[in-house]
Amino acid sequence: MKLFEFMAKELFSQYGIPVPRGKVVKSPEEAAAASREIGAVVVKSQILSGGRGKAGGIKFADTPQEAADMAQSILGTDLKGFVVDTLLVEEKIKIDQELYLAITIDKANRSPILISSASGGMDIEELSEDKLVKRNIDVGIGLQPYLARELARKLGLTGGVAQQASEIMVKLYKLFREKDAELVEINPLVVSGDTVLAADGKINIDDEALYRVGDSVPHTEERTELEQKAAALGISYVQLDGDIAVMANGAGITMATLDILQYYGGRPANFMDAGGGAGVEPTAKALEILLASNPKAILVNIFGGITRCDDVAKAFAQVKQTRGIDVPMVIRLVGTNQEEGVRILKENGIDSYRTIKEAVEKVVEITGTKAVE
Amino acid sequence: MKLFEFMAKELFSQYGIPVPRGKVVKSPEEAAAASREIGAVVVKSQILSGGRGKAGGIKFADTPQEAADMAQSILGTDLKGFVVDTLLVEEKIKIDQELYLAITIDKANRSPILISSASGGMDIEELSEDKLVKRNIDVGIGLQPYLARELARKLGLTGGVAQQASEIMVKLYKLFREKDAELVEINPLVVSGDTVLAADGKINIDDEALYRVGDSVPHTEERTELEQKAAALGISYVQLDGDIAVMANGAGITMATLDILQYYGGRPANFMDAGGGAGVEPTAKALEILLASNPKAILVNIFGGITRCDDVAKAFAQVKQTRGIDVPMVIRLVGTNQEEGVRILKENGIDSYRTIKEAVEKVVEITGTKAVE
Amino acid sequence: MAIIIDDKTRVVVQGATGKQGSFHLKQMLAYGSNVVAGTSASKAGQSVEGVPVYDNVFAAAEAEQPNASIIFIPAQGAKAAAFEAIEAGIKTVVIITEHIPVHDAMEIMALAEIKGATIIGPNTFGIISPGKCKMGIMPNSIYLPGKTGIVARSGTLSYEIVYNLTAAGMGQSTVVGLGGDRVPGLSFIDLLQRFEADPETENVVLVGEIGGNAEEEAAEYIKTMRKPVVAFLAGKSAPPGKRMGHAGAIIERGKGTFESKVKALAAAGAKVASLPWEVPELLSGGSV
Amino acid sequence: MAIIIDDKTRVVVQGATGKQGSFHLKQMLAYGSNVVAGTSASKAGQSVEGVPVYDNVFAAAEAEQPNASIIFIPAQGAKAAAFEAIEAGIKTVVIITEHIPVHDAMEIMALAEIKGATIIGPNTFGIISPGKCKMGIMPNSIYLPGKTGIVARSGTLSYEIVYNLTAAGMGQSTVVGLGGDRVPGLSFIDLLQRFEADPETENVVLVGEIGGNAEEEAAEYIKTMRKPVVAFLAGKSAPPGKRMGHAGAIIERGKGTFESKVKALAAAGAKVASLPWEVPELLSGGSV
Repeated sequence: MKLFEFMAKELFSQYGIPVPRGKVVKSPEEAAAASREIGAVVVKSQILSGGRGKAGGIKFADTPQEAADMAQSILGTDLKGFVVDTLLVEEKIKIDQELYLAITIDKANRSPILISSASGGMDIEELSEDKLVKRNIDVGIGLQPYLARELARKLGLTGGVAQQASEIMVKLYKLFREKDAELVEINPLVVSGDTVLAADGKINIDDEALYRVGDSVPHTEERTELEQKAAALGISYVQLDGDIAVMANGAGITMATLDILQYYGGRPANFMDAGGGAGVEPTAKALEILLASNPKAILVNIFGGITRCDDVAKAFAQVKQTRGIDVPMVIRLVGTNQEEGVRILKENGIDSYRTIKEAVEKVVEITGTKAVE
Repeated sequence: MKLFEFMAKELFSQYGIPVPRGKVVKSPEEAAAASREIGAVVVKSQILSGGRGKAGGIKFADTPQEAADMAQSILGTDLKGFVVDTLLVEEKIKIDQELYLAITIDKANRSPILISSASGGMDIEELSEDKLVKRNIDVGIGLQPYLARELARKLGLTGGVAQQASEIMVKLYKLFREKDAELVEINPLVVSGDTVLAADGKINIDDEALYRVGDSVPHTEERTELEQKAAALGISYVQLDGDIAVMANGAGITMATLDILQYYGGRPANFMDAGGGAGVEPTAKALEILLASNPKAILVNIFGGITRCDDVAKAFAQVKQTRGIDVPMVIRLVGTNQEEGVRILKENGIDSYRTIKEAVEKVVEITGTKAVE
Repeated sequence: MAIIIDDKTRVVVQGATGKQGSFHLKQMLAYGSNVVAGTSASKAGQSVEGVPVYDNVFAAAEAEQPNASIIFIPAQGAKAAAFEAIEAGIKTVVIITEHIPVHDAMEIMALAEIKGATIIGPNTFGIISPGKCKMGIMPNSIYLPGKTGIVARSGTLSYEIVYNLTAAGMGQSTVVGLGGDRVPGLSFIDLLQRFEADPETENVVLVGEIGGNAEEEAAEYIKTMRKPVVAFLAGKSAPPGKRMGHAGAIIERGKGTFESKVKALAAAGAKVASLPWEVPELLSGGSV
Repeated sequence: MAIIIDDKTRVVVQGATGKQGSFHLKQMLAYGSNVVAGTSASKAGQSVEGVPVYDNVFAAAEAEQPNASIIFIPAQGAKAAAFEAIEAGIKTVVIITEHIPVHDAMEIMALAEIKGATIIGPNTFGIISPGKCKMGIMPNSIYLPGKTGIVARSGTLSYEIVYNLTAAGMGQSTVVGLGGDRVPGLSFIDLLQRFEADPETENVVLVGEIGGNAEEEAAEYIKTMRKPVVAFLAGKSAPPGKRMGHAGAIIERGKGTFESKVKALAAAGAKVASLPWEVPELLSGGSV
């Protein structure tokens, strides 16, 4: 779950990481009032995406009137696919140096990694490796102050600035660990005179950990309603622009099913990973989500492992009996309890195939798409 | 630093470990009042020593009048060298089983060790090994609930009692770690009906950690005034019953010096380890402590390492010049900056020796004790 | 031979009395795995399909000397379950559980490294050495003992590959699921090294997918391998994924796309299949 | 040879600019130790006796490749200093600091075990391989290169023994102080094993004292040793110490007294000296 910049900064403040003075506003009037209190400000659109500056979502204002005008010009606009309804109005700070500081998960090393640079700001990912200071953190030891001081030294910082930067690293690591974050990022971390502060911030919280940190962090939602409905069922669902609805169980097989369908000339209407081990009811509901999107046909590819073929078959039979299924369905069904599943489908007048090749060829034929071969 | 039983129980309560209802009282009247509130009680003397029960420091009372009588009979008495001025008046609990539970430091394994037994109560140290459940705790992992449940199972506990006992283990470990304890001990840990509670408790806090946990634990003092004065100087000092005052630097060499003195027929008046690296002022103060005990002679054995011989010599010269030294002093002085030290002593009319054998023979001769050889 | 598990493996099932645990315990027994114990905090003393259930892994270890554990404990308790297995001295731990918080996974991996334990998963279908031992949730029917080692990120996709191999009469030495989570216990390289060293394995199939740079790293090792490697990758048609801030971009450095992976693997000498059913032909030395 | 440190040891001094640190840095240099770096959070860039001072051990390690560290940091910062040395890859860490909380010591030892580092101390006089390297606070003048290994719990008492050995013309291979704290990094056995394996060491002196059961445990190992061991123990005349609750009694089980230790060591074949100056005679094969 991504947090808005203003939420990230609230968490930074909680952990003692300095941020500029600022106010969250939703109208030009509030923006003007904030500017009256703060002085010269920067007006920043709050969206769950980077690249706001280049897209015109960050503007400067020296007076309350200018702040209101800038707010007016941003609010309600579409930025990178998000409609702006919230702004952060912040004091304009003098920037002497822009640093970059992030902690995320290094999958290869299976541990947290701190990434920092003395050349922060825009286009950070274009930096060459020698401009970066990277260090894996041992979760058993944590990021100790001595290591943070060493990293600050490697960034070329000295004196009070080095001390503040190293303290911010330690606090950011604490936040990262305690809030189950996948990413905490400060870009830029600004040196302004003799103080160091977080001028922008990104935090992603691990969705799987929301059950334990959810009450202590603000919440955001960037999924569509249908995606949320699917997620509530434990299903990964992403809308695509084709006409053949696809369901499979497992991220890899779902991707491969889309690949094969496309290879044979079909156009998938969605990505739906019904997950492993879904029982009768969740599978029935997943099928209803597919039907709700009005596809030309439905392609189902189930290789039963933790998912049992008989459960899947029962779900399809149930939906057919209660709601009715008015589009062609092509089902590939093998694996755990396969015989029982095939029998149940047959009893309900649904044919099934043993290979994905047969199933894909069939669905492409039904929908009238020309096959490649 | 040892804590009184009532203090240990306050900490147990803070950590969610159940204890009997009780009141700390200092007079028969307060004891009667506590009994009126609680009912049948046990009146327990609060001293920094075990074995109170056998020594008559624990008595039962069914009525407030009895409680007052019992308090009267214990208060002011001398128990194991301590004058009783505080009592804990506690509800009398039904005892179905007495367990033993302690966590301390296993020097050999360099880690915490949990020791427990289903046969708690008196004479626990007489138990055979097969009656004990012992387990070293990995400080990196801590005492996890699953391990505590396994230990409860090994004690032969089942059901709710096993569950409560395992939770108490986890809480006791947390207390042990967070309060820098050297020992936390519950004996007995009582099974009373379907509940488990700590009927008695001992906690020793690491003196070296008082700087960081001192504010969060109650304080006690069991040293004499002279010992406290010495401790404030970083000096280990224990009064003995002989007439030759001894100072050395290092616990081992001090012990060995006493051994040798005794071997040659001398009787040490004290154990004084002046520590490593003491400078001029602390050494002078240590010497003044020795002089204050009015010995027949003073034996000093300094092998300079982190302690510098010149510092020691300066200290002795200073005391001789300012306060005067009216008893014979025999000094053995070798090691770091030895030549300078010997020179300073000589300038101040103090002879020094290069071997402990010579020094001990000399001091024994002076004090008129007959040597063994 | 085979890698990691074989007919000497003694399995303890953590969470043996739950719905998934008891179902798959039965399936593993049916496959012939030597399941010697189960654990359940509330149902110790019972048995599941004749397998005795103990309070915890310590008790099971004392009574039955298992040397491998498979975990069917829900996500909130999975870290403790893995710690328990490791602290009880189990050296191979298969974590089926999905939705484990990634910080828990990092802690599990850190402890496993300290204690010298091998973690398979989390969110894996498990591991199977056909004809010898199965620890996982894969269907029993599709495997055939043989000479091909398979390592996959995704479960069901590996079944698809195995299904095609078995249909072509090509058996498997060991099939391992790395697990679909962000921090798995083993990498492609860890498994490729074991397969390269295993006398019973003649060739290897790597089943990967887009995202991360594990396949690119594997390619570096494949360059040094004696045994042939065939790869299949999923995700060619997927829209670009969401990236994890600048930090993610810095770590991936442009790797992670379908094209990047195919290129790296092909350059390393691996044959890359376009469709799952092409894998047997490529393994046989043919082309498609 | 010699054990743990020798003429290839490159020493970094943590806390090199403090009173004790700078004094002993100078003494170590004077002895001929190869002190390559010092650390100081506030005085990096300076030098002490010509030895460059760095911000921390990481920086020192990068510039000077030390392989051993000696810590003169006050107790409140000593755990962090030891962690820093270990995390920076130093494999031999000598902790001179006394008054370190025992929980900190346990954490240091746990990390050292994980990372494969050897800790000498805390509260030790250090270690010296005469003529090769000294890392510690012992006086420079009393040691003589030779064939006797010495391991001691107490510093000054070891000087006494060494003084007598050197006076008798008997040199030392390595002299090690375990440290006087409750949780030392090494045990008598750890050192006896190293001395037994060291070709340069011909015999060993164990300098123990009352309390704990380390000497009794050492006796078990001495039974298996090829090289002769002479022991000296302090504390014969000491009043009985205060015991640490029942738990302490359970752990010690009656061990820890002077008599128990003498009995165990004598039974294991060690000669036990009654007075420090008897040690050379006993080492020479004589009796007293």
